[in-house]
Amino acid sequence: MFRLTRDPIDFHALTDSVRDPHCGAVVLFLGTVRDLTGEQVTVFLDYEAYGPMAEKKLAEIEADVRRRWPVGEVAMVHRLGRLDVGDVSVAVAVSTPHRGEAFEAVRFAIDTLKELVPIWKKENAPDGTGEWVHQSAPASRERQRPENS
Amino acid sequence: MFRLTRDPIDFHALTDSVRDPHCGAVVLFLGTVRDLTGEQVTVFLDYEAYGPMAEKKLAEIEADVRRRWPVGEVAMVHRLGRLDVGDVSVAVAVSTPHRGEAFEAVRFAIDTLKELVPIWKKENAPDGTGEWVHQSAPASRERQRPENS
Amino acid sequence: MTIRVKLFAAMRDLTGDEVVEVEVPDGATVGELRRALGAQIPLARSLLVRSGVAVNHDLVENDHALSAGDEVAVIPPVSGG
Amino acid sequence: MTIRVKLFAAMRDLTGDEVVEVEVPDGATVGELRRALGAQIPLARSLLVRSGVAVNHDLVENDHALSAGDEVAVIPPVSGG
Repeated sequence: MFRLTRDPIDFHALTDSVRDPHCGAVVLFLGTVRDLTGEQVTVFLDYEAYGPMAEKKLAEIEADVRRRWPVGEVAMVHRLGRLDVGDVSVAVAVSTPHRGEAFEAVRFAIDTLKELVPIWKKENAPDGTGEWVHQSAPASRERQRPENS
Repeated sequence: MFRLTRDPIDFHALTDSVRDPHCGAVVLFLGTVRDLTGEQVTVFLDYEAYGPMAEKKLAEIEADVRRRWPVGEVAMVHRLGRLDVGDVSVAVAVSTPHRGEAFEAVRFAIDTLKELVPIWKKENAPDGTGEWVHQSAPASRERQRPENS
Repeated sequence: MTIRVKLFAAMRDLTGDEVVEVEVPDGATVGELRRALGAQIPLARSLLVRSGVAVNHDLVENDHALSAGDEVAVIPPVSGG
Repeated sequence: MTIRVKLFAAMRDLTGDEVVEVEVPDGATVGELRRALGAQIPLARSLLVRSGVAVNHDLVENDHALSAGDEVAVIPPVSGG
């Protein structure tokens, strides 16, 4: 299951939705809006997506996860629009028979989502300025300044 | 925070309890009772602990996690007593500034909990027989038969 | 042929438009589209160099040949998550 | 001295008791306690070999010297999680 939404993410329901009697492990990842990105104070973020392409890429990631791990259920939700500090921007939950698989599958899903899904965030500072985040590669992004999650 | 409890684990509250505006990442792990362990059908489990020592070891794991990663919050709860298929036996949640740290910290916490904390489970089969699980080493345990999570 | 190109994030803010129409020869490649777009919107050139181009919801290389009716979008480096 | 040894899981089921009292010389080591326990409860020997011994809530080696009043427990291979 995957979804783009402008509403708050119900990550409790998401966690429940992946539970499965054949699966001994559930892993949930939440990305939340931090008050600081590097030195920059963030007051709120705007997220926008290229919707049809984002949904296609999320479907591909879900299929990839199911191909690579013996997943019971996998669920990914990304929020769009204005988010305040503390809000959940993305949630990924997976159930698998054993715990190693669940950690690997969720890590793969969130890493791939951040790399491939056409979603962009604008960081809005206290002085009223806003800046789209467009680092050119994950590696240089990590070096230049920390991500929000 | 860590706790042993005979009540159902409120993992939603646990997830909320670790959220932190300085932390962009939350990872939650749930271990749940599977209907099958290897070829063996499980109808219910009994968990028992050596309480004071288990709490000491959980405190040591929490301190270790805080020493090794820039954790906002860490929470670990293990349930004791009779658990049915689908019940959550253990929950670990961590928040950190960045996601890699959160995955590593939760993985470390659950792996170390399973290795060091004096808790034992008895698998009860449909024929009424019950067997304490006492594999002698994590390595051979993995080989001999899969764990429940 | 006229290709309607969707723009997002800073690329859209630079141009002020969610869609720009770009005139290219029939059967033009994505590389030719990039050059036409850069000529039409000089301000967008430096971000365009760092951006991908998606045709019908998949990123494609510069030698990909376009057809009238393709859904085309410029994809600046993404920052979801 | 008399050492009260706590038993758990299969070790407790083998003996039927949550605590057994074992008589050892003053200053005896954990290794000596293991031998005394194995002599007292022959059925427990094979699990005892695979178990740890905790003194005051930490696992200790066989050369650890016991004191009267220590809290001692046999720790079979754990299976929490």
